[in-house]
Amino acid sequence: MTLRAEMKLSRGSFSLSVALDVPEGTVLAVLGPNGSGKSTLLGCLAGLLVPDDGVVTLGERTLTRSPRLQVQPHDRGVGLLAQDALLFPHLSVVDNVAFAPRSRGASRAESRAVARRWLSEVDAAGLADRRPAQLSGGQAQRVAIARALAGEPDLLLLDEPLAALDVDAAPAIRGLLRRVLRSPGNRRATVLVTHDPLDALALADHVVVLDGGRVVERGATGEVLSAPRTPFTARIAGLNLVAGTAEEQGLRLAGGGLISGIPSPDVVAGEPAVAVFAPGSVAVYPASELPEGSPRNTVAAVVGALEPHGPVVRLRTVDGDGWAEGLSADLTPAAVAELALEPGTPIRLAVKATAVTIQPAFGK
Amino acid sequence: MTLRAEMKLSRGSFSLSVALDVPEGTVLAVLGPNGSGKSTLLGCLAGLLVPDDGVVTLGERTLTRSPRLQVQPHDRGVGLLAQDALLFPHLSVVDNVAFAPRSRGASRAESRAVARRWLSEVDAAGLADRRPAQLSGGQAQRVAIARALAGEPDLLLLDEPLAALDVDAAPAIRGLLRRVLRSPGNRRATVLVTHDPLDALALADHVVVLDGGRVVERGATGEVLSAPRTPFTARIAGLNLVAGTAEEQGLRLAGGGLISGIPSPDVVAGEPAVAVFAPGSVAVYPASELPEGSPRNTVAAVVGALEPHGPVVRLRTVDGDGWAEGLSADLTPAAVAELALEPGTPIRLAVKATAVTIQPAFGK
Amino acid sequence: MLWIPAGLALALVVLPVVGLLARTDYARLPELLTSGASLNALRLSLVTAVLSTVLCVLLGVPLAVVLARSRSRGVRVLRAVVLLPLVLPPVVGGLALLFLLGRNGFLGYLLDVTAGVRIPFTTTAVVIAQTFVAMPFLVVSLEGALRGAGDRYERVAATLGARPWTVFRRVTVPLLLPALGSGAVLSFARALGEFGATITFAGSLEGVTRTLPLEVYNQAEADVDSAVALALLLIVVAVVVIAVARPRALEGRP
Amino acid sequence: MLWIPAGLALALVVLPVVGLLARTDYARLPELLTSGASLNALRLSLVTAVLSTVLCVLLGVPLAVVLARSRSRGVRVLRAVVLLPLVLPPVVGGLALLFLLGRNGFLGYLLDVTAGVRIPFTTTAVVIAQTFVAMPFLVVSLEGALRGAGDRYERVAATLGARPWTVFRRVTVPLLLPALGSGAVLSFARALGEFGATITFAGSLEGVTRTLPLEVYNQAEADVDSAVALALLLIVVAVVVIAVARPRALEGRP
Amino acid sequence: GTSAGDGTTTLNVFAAASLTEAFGALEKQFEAQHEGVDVRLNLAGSSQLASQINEGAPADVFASANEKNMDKVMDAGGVEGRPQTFATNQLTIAVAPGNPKGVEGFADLAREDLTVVVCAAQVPCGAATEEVERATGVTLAPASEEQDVKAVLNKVRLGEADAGLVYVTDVTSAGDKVDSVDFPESERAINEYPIAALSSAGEPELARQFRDLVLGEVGRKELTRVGFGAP
Ligand SMILES: Nc1ncnc2c1ncn2[C@@H]1O[C@H](COP(=O)(O)OP(=O)(O)OP(=O)(O)O)[C@@H](O)[C@H]1O
Ligand SMILES: Nc1ncnc2c1ncn2[C@@H]1O[C@H](COP(=O)(O)OP(=O)(O)OP(=O)(O)O)[C@@H](O)[C@H]1O
Ligand SMILES: [Mg+2]
Ligand SMILES: [Mg+2]
Repeated sequence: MTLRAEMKLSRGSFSLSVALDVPEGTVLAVLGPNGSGKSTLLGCLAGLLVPDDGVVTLGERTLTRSPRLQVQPHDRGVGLLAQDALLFPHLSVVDNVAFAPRSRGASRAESRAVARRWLSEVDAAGLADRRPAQLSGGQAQRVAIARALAGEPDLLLLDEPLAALDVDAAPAIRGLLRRVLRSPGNRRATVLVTHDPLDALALADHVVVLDGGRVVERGATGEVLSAPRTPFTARIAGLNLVAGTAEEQGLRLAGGGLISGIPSPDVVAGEPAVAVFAPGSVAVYPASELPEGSPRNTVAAVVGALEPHGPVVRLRTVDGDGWAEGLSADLTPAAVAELALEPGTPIRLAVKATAVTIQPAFGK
Repeated sequence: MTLRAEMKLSRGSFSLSVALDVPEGTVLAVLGPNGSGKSTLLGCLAGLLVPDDGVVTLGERTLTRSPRLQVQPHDRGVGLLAQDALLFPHLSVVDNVAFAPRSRGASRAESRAVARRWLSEVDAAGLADRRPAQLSGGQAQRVAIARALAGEPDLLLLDEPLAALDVDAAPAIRGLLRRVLRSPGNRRATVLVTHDPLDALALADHVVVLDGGRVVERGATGEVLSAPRTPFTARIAGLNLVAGTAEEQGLRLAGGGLISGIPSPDVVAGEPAVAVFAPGSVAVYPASELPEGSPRNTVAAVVGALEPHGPVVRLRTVDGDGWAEGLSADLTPAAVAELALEPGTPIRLAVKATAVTIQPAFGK
Repeated sequence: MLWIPAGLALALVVLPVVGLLARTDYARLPELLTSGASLNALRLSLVTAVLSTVLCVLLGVPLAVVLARSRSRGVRVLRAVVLLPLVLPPVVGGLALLFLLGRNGFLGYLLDVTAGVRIPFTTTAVVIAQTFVAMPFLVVSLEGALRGAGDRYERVAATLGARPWTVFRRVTVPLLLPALGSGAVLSFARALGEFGATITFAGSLEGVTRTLPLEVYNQAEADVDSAVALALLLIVVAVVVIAVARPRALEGRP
Repeated sequence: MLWIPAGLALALVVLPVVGLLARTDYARLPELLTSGASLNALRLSLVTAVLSTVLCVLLGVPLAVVLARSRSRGVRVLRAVVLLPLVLPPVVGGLALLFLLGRNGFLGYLLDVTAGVRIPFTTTAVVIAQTFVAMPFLVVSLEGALRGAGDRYERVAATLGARPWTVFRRVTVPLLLPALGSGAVLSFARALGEFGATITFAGSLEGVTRTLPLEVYNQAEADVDSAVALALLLIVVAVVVIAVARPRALEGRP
Repeated sequence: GTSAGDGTTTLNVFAAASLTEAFGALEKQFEAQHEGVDVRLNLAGSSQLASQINEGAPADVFASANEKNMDKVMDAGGVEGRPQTFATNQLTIAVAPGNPKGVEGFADLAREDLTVVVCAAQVPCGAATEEVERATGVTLAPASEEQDVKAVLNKVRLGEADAGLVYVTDVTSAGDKVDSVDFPESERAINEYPIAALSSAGEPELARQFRDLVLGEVGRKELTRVGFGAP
């Protein structure tokens, strides 16, 4: 179901004014600093907040058309994972998760079965019979995720789903979300609020960046994260992304080259994928040098632009051998001086394979 | 005030059994996976949970000596930042923060003044007159931090203080905590629960790692994070740390050498500091090659050990020019094969300055 | 600090009862307990009080929820209206019921003519009178608790697709249990002790409408001591019913 | 769905009152309102009901907190004890007070001998009788709300160094305001409508102990219609006091 | 009775609720005759008043609606001298105005088509009713046995009952809202109202004077006016 929303809302001195589109089967990531209106946006979509003005449609249905029409939350087919877990304190964990299927008419046994399936997906099967008061923070968060997913909503709203999770749980849940949100038959629209660009990269087709209640940047995930146009996005993202096809040890480029890297667990060889690496991990050499060391990825390029970027200088490349086009590399000013870099200088880039991750890409 | 605790507690099927020491003026970081007992530990120290058995002393005072003595929470001089912000919904933000000073006897005006100071420290001065219900998740978290600090407790307990904060707020609050916890006159003991090794590195003198309610690893922060002995710690940490003295552009080593790096904002030139970089950012070259490129830090070393580590091989060095001793470098198996590396092979390491951060070190 | 006023409050409540116990003529208790009139009254009291408590809960809980959760202006007025039976002197309350359901009353006339049903002087009338006076206690106490608790869990339930009735049944009521327990106890106690409205609306006939408080009054006319003894019976019954039969669930989470 | 039982409940409460209004002899109201006896009774009722509500709040809130937060076994019994005045027929309650505080009562004798104070048949006695019957309403309704709300904020306050008294004053009570409002309304209403215990313990002396319900009773001896009219006065006063004077704060957060 | 600081003396008269109207008038007359005396009427059920007096209430005069409650006070030693009867009351049948159901006499009350209410046996009017039943051999099947006579009257007034056994005084005070059907057998159960000054009286002299006013010519006139019979 395609989500289309255009709305305005004032809360005290804060005002939200956004328009967005989430095509059927895709995920929109919402980034933005604290207090920029991300949760408020989700509240409006869920029907918990009533926009002062605006139209929200999901598929063929109009959910909100201010001021006359406001479909109630329970009638919207949404699932909201709010920023607080807010598990029902009087229900056991399994009944918390079974709540949505049960509300949608499943029998008690059916919905419990569904709930147990989701609980084992989030690795919380062992907690099924506990009360929420007996869970740790991260355990409660996992149960809340299961609860939001178990309803199989048409519109899924996730507010920082990976907060409070440990280093092992976070990638596991990210993988689960990827499986769920990107499964072939999936027709739902998803809006995902996150502070972590890796989540956006792993899960979202598109990104919008909010600031002060307004959209300051939007576009396909890769584009926004690799070429941020606002300082905020640049601080959280600014990654190098190179598209190609996944292979055992890295990424096969359209032109035939290979970028070595560490594949993330859910990459499938032969599928479209993307190599991700930070500008700070790109080493620059004079074009003549050909160091033969551990960095598996070396490529010739030409300096495009050099811009100061906090304490470092960010170099952007222009053309080069296939994948060197438009990459960023962070260097210290001393290195720039020593290598006598300036726009037009031919250079060679080196990136260690262990600094590159290969993520599945969303072909569109 | 030195904290000494040794306690056992059972909660359902979970049981906690820890012993720890936090000397006056120092910070202990507690790491561990979800459900490992970190919050339970803080609850026992705060007096909210009663250990089945154990002794807790703070300075000269005994806080708990099971089963007879159990000092009430309000009498312990603790300040607890719990995992949920739990701001008092009926008080304005400034009165929430003023709550602890007011409870300790300050006048209304005094405690409000204290509260406003702390609010501006966490960059929430503009929110002073709001109700908690009018805050975003990150704003509430910042206010909760201010509230916990404003009481100037003898024992400060922080449960994931940087959760829910955006990329700009997190380092700012981390800096604030560093200023507060590491100020020269500070005599309090602090226990900090976190999932982020950078927090531990930036703030803590010592680290304990919990798993299943038991301490599985403990020691000085640098040692634990650079040479983790458990898989969990290795997954979250496994950093290279080199100690020295901070300089404008990097770290001056005792032997005279310089490691270039990006100083974190609160490093003071001339003070003890530490250079931090991930094994994945260390490039390895044959000892003979001397590539002259952007990587500012190159050093000769000898391969010590090579161990598979998930998809990569972790190389550990033995001796070398000063700082190359005991570093880790992650390489792909292909690179290891190509460079014909084996224990004893002389090599040269290169680390880009932009992949190195210089953090203040805690001299003890 | 809290113990001082709490102790005073407790003393105010307990000491008079202790005084009563001290003055009771215990020799008379067995005789009273075995008299047919007392037992009839006791049975009738229990049955009607339980029935009206059930009615109060069934009708009052939804009303409390509607009052607490609605945001419209009119609700403020409704809330005051619900309080009316509280301040009505019970006898006047009984009159009001007669005006409505009596033979000449608006609804009573209708019922009599259409269905041949007459309510006054029946046990049904007792239940109605008790429900009328007891309902506000349930509604008002629940409403206070509902507002204090807020509606965050109800909102969560709505986003999970639960319609209002499901939310009410599976979230509102379970979370309200401790307050509901208190409210039910209040209305049970009020129904059990109800006197003025019952005698005015339902009359006083042994086995049909003469509940224990009415019997106590009757006894008091003849002999204060035996009335006191009978009142003690009422107290014992109430305490047993409330303290023992109150389901553990209503005690709230541990 | 909720509207059906809620509407029924409302009808049960409102219709009889409407019946009453329909049958009232309005011509008599002005005369009643200007009669000295009614005005005296009204004034006395308001003063005593407000005083006993204040007493209930001051003593009852701490008791409710102690009952709700304590984990000891004995509390279960105490909780049942607090309910006693609820089920005591008011007249017996009045007798109990008389047995305790009368000239021949245990405490009354002590007070008379040591301080020369005699309580029965004074306005003080009215306040005591009203407080005795109204207190349980406050305590029980608050206790339910307190358990429902849990003690998380109180625990947070303790970790911020607040001693129990501070926690009570600055956290427990403010969070309890909506329930406290309801509880206070309940006890005010109960005190305002109190009849049996007052007439037994304090007597019915014009200007001293004859409150409005007692005056209604007196009027009813002479003429039911004027009693009904007087009861309406009581209702109007109660609704005005409760709906208008109830501070906005007690309404709970918006 | 107590002497207040402003020179007025208070005389506390405890009187049965059924005397409200008559004693209200007598209070005014007494106050008019005695400068600086404030008569305060404590009006409640006779049994309540008796309990209060026995528990030490500051009463000067007690006027009871039956002898039993006066006896309770006397047994406790509260009465000064002997109580004296100052009024009598007897039963009558209250019916709706115009007597639509055609009630003719006591025996009619057993008719099946009538809803009849009476007083409970424990209260004076109920005791009187029982006595009449015994005397006439007629057994009533009342719909309700009310706690006091006003309740019986109200049931008839509101049309809830077709007939009720009440006192003559009640019908008098109800004016034209009910009619009464007298029956000769009521002579068998005459209710007597005793009055006494109390030994605990703070103003024994005034108490005696009030008692005498009730027993005297003035009292007789007021009591007759509201329907009481002579002793
Ligand atoms: N009820 C309210 N009344 C007034 N202002 C509010 C209210 N709720 C939220 N706000 C303000 O609206 C803004 C947006 O809040 P929102 O919760 O949407 O932020 P967010 O982007 O989710 O932030 P975070 O990352 O901290 O969760 C904030 O500045 C907040 O202070
Ligand atoms: N009241 C309780 N009864 C039983 N078990 C409990 C209770 N509270 C917590 N536990 C269990 O105790 C263990 C430790 O919980 P704790 O909250 O201390 O974990 P944590 O280390 O803080 O985890 P997280 O990182 O998720 O916050 C968990 O397994 C949890 O399920
Ligand atoms: Mg948010
Ligand atoms: Mg925790």
